[in-house]
Amino acid sequence: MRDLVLLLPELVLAGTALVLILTARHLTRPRSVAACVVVAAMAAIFSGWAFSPEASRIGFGGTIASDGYARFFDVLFAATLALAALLSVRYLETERVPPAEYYALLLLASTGMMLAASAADLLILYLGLELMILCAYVLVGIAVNRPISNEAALKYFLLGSFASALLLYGIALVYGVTGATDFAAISSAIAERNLAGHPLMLAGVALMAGGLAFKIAAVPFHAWAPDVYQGASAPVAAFLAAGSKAASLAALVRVCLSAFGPEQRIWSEILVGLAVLSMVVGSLLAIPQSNMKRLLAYSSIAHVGYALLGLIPGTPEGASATITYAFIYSFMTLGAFGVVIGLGERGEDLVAYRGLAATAPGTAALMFLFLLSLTGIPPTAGFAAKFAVILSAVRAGHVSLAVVAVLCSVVSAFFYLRVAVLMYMTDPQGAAPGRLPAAVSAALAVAAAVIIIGGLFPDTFAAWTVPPSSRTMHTETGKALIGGH
Amino acid sequence: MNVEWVHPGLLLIIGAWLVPLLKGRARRVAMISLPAAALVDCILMEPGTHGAVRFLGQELVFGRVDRLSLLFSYVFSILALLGLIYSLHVDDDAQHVAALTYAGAALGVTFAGDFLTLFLFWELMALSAALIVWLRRERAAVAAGFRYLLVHVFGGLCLLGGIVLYWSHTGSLTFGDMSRQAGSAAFVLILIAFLLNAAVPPLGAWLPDAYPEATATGAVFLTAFTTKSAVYALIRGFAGTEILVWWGAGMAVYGVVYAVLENDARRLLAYHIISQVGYMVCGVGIGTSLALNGAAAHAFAHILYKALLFMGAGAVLQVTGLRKLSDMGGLHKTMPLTFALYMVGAFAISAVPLFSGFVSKSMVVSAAGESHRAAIFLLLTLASAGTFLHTGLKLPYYMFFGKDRGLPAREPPANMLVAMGLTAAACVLIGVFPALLYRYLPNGVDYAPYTARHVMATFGLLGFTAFGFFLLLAQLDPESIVSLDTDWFYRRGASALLNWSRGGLARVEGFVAQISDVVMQRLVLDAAARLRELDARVIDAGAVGVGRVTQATSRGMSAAVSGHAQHYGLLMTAGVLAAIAIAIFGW
Amino acid sequence: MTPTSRSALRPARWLYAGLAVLALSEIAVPGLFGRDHAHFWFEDLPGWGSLYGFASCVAIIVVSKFLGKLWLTRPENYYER
Amino acid sequence: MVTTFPVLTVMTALPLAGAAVILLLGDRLARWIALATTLIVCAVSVPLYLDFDKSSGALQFVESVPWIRSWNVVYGMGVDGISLPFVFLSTVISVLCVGASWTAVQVRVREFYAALLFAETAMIGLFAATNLFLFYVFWELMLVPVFLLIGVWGGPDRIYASIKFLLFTLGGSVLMLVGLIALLVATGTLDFQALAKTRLAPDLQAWLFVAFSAAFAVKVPMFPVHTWLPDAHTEAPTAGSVILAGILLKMGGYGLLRIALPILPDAVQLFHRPMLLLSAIAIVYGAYVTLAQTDVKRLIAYSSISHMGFVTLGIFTLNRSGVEGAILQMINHGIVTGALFLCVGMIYERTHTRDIAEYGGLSKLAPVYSTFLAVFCLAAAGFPGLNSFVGEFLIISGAFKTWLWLGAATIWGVALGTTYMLWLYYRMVMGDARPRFQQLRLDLNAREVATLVPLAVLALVIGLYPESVLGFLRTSVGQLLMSASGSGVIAGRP
Repeated sequence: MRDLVLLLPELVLAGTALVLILTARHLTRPRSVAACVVVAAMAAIFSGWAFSPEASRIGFGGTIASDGYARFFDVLFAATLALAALLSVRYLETERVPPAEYYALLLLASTGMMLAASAADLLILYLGLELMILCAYVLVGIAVNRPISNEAALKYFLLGSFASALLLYGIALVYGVTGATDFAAISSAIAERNLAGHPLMLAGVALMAGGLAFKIAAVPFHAWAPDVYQGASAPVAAFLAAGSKAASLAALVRVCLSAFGPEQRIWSEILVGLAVLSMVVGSLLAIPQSNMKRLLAYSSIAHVGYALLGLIPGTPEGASATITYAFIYSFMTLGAFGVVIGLGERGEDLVAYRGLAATAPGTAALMFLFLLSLTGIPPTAGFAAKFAVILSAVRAGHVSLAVVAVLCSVVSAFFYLRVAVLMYMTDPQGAAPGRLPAAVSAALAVAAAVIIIGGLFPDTFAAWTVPPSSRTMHTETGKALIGGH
Repeated sequence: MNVEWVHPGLLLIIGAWLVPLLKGRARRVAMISLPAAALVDCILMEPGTHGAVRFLGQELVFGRVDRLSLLFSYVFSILALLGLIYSLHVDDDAQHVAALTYAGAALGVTFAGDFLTLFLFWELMALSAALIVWLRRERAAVAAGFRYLLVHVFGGLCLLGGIVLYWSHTGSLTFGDMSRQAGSAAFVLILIAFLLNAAVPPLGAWLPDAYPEATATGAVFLTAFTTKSAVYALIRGFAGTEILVWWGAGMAVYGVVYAVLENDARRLLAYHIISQVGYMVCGVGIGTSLALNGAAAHAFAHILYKALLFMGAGAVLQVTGLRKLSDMGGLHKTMPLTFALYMVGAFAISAVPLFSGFVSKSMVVSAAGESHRAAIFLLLTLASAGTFLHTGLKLPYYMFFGKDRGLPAREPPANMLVAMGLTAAACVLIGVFPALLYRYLPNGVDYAPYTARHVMATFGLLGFTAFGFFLLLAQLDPESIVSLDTDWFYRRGASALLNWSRGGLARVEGFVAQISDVVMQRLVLDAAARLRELDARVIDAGAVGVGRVTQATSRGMSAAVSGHAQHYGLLMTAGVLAAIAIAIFGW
Repeated sequence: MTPTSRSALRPARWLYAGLAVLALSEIAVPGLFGRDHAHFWFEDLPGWGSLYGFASCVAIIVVSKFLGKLWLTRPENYYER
Repeated sequence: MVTTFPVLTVMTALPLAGAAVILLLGDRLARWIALATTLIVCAVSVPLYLDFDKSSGALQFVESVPWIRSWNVVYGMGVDGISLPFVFLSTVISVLCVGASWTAVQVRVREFYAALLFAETAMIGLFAATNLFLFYVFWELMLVPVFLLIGVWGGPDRIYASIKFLLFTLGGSVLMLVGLIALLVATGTLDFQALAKTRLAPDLQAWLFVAFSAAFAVKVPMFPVHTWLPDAHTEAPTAGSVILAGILLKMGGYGLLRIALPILPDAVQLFHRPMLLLSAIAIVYGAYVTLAQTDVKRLIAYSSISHMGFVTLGIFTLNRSGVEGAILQMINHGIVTGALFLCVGMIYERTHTRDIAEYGGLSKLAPVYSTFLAVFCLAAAGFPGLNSFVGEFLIISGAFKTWLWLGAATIWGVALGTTYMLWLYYRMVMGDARPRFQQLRLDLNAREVATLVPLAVLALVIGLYPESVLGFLRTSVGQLLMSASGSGVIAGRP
């Protein structure tokens, strides 16, 4: 029973979702619904910090871990949820989407994310991710009368289920070899019965890596992202880009460190491949884009590459660098999408940004800030995050990776700043955009604040971004990693 | 620098800025009193070292006062005075400022005790001289001034390079006898710089190129300072450098030869500056105390009579606006005074006894004799015959006599005549009482110019030169031509260099820019385009085939299936396979 | 002065006379007032100055005119072209 | 010597505050606020020069606050003899930039002055930073305002120029980022002094040198990577060009002095010959290309390449006179080239042409202007008595001490330099006036004179009394060369 405390944030969100669904027909005004979703998110954060035990522990028969790691992601997802909720208001009003269902789906997806982040067992992990992605399918296609989003939803669904199948198959293999699904048992089993080299084991790791790589949209599992982001409505795209990516990264990190610690050499080799491909392909493909959402999609692909840099060495500080990156990135991309949403329909086309600095200086300045952060120019949080991951890569001796990363960031500078050029150095076209809706500007303000604070004082979040609790890592690798502190 | 010692050069340079501030009489008073004050300052100056300041950890000496520098400072300030009297009527402040700065810079060079100070005033001199040429404000003058400046910039850089080398070798900047460095790069560079300013051929073509382009009054200053300060520097640093003996003698003849061909009055005189400086350079080269005295004395005398000659030619230019001998003639009726005063100068330069040139030039010649250099002796004597031939006979003949063109001319303004009169007086005075000059010479003098043989030989020389002149008069009719000189190299060569750098290097530059563009953009952008192609074509095309098969099997769900999704699926499969491969084989 | 100025200045008798006097006196005078030492033997040649003066005058004119014709002189607008 | 009053931080922060105020208050007051801010910064900086202890080579006015514990980075400010002149230059240049833009900037005024002040913050911060992290932060920070200055208020081809500038410099500086991180990994600290004390493994030094000098070479700019500069200078507005020439280029040279020499001495020994060669090429090549220019601004831009060649050459001669000359020359170049760009901007405002061929005879129409131009052209040509002469003199003597042919190259460079400068002056000012300029009021007004006078005075003062700058340098340079000669404990490899 007292294990329930560990799930308090999840429960809060799920509960709110149920209430919304039950009272759906009465709730028609998006604003109010959004408001209560935000409240729920706050409550979730509060409960997460207030009631969970200080020491990290495992509950529900070793399936749910409640450690600083999980708590950190609870906060992140709650915040993502809140921001997404705020960003969605105008969209719901214009598109006439039933708000209750929409927000319920958002809530459930966030619940899934939290589950995935705090899972200490492959099955819970899978469940969490599935819950998240199922809601995501619907969210992408929720505008029933827009063919493009239906197409996107279907595409997402097909590929997503393929990926889930891969993940599941990987889990099955691992279970078959080790006879366990919870991380601690797996790692100890690998260590004691030294299964590290067992072919099926390796295949399992590879399959799971593939499955998770799809969810974080790493090349070559990326192809869905552009189409889906373009097809989905901007708020949903933002939610996916920030939340689902972060959640999958959280899962990936925990699996790699807790469960497959002994396999570190293998998965870091795979991750190197993914990282390099993602950075290069993502950056290069973003250049020719003329649609803002596609551009941000490719940039998200590239950023996954950077984030993975931290995980590759498999060290705790590397892991915390990665999750810091996930955290910062969520806010950067939410901010960028926020501006897109703020500009309304036309905001999706690059042309809309011509001369924006003249017509809407404030919006332009915010966008410029987000773009700089995405590029990684100090003193924005984007720089701090990038610095951390590259630092851990160099620590592990992957200097060449670091060089690739910074060169890619130069390439990315080109397409990010092309937007800046449009905004500041060209003459406006068409009518000036209206003022930003209050909800959107609130969201943007939060994102901007995080980016500036995180840039000026990178240590701010260091206290929270702890790697997954090393209690589960009682293998020699684990000890080695602890020694690494 | 200390208070009780006032640098006459700075006095002029700074005082020069009074001129534009004042008007009318006050301005004229200032123009006279400034150089007068400088002169008095020089006369009252007692030998020693003054005005030492520290700079770059080096001791800079602005006032190294000894007999040599005093002698030159006297004549420089005297000429500044005369020149300003001569140009009193000119109503162009800029010219006066430039002239005063120029004179001041020359004085600065004279008193410079170290190379940095020397270099400072050296460059200032070049600049103000160029300014004087420019201030005639005609296209030809501006161009000539620019050429003048470039040549002297080159000379200045040789000097700078020499100084830097000298500094880094000896660790000192003191400007003294260079013979210990003889043969080193520093020695050569500095010598080249000095010779360039002394207008030693082949480095001397700038002089006849630029001086005739200056204003009537400006030219007077130009004749005095640049070359003579170079002579001063040579005496100071390079006494007894053998090569200078021959170079000087050759120079003396060179000037004479070119003077034959010259048609422009002032250019002819300019070539005679080269010829006369040749005597001094030669004297420096011989290096005996008599020779050095001779060089110094000749410089002193030369400044005066050459100025006088240029004043005369300037006066003619002033009233007739003519510069070519072929256009002149018969002016002795309309400008008798000018003619008379000019002839004084002509006699002086041709070393007619009782004129200043005689007492100074013969010192150098006899120094050559005393050191038993027959060839030099003959060359110098020949040159002096040639000097008389042109400045004493040819030029006055065609200018004041010759074919009367009935030019509307009158005497020049009074101040010009006054200046010329004073200068002429000085020439005669020195000629009659050589002691006046001799007692200021750097080394003790016991030399008697007026020996019977010498006087008679000179008269014979000049007389029969005149004879030859009248015999060959037909040959000498001036023609409208220019004569090639080494200035060809930069007057023609400079444009070549510019064209070259405009053409060739621009292309190289463009190429480098291209490369960087390629790296910065082509590479990135094209690669991006390629990859987009790849993403669209290869994966598409590869998947289309498989897609067909799938379509055939699953028509039912075809509505839900978009080709792309399958392609993505294939891509993912490939990824997974790759991952498995890495896992298995990586182990 | 009339256009025939040159003829008026053409070496007339009195000029020849003057020159002769010059030459003679140059030979004579040093003899009369004691001889100051000469640097070179040729200085003791009778009428040395006059001879050398005439020689060098002719030499200069001929040589430089020859050089001029041969190489040095160019039409006046040479550099403007 | 530690002051209780954090003067450097205040100097760095003030412009930011000013920028914020400007953005709030809008266009009307913008330029006045900007002027006030820059002047106040100058005023605040005065004690820096008064209380500076020339006899000590240590950092002074040090401020140190823990900042990022996880990377062992502190927020450290402080100046020594090398950085102080640059701080001074930055403050002065900023004031003049405001003066130069007074009427020239008509659109988006407040953004312009905000960017200008933002840039000033970056400059001062960069030169006052005492650790590599902070240095890098300000280094990158500098990109943004300059990028905007060029791209928003620049000439017709401004977008191309700004992007080119950005990609070039970013491409260089990201390598520096990797090098920085490698340093952090290898030594565990980024503090300049601590780094100077530790001796790194030679091969690591070599790699780091490559990474860092990539960044610095682009900024200086050295020979093969200089092509961004002409475009940037030409397209930028006057103030932008002045900042580029006055400060931005100096950041590269300053970096070499701060990082390459003391921290990577072995690598410097290894690479200094190629660097000397590149510098010599830059000097001569740059001068030739300059000679071929027909656009005033482009001409001055290319001349900077040649002049900065002297700077890098001086630095890599690794002897006292060379390095002192290099630092002095950076200051001089900042003053003189800045002034030249101001002059060009002022005449361009009136004639709207940068084609030299269309100028001529300004001496009659604009005597005052011609006088100033003469002073600065002569200064740029290294005329004795003006500032550049001293710097060039020191550098040349340093070069002669290293290699004879190097000295020859420098002399040749000076010759060409004097030529193109005087030729420029000749073509613009001499000759007869162009008819189409007759009715224009070409000569300078009081504000412009007031903008130019300080620079002229500086040129004269430094030229006649170089101790005024060298006095600050001497001790620090001595220390620098000592550590560059290589001494310290071997630190662990990465």
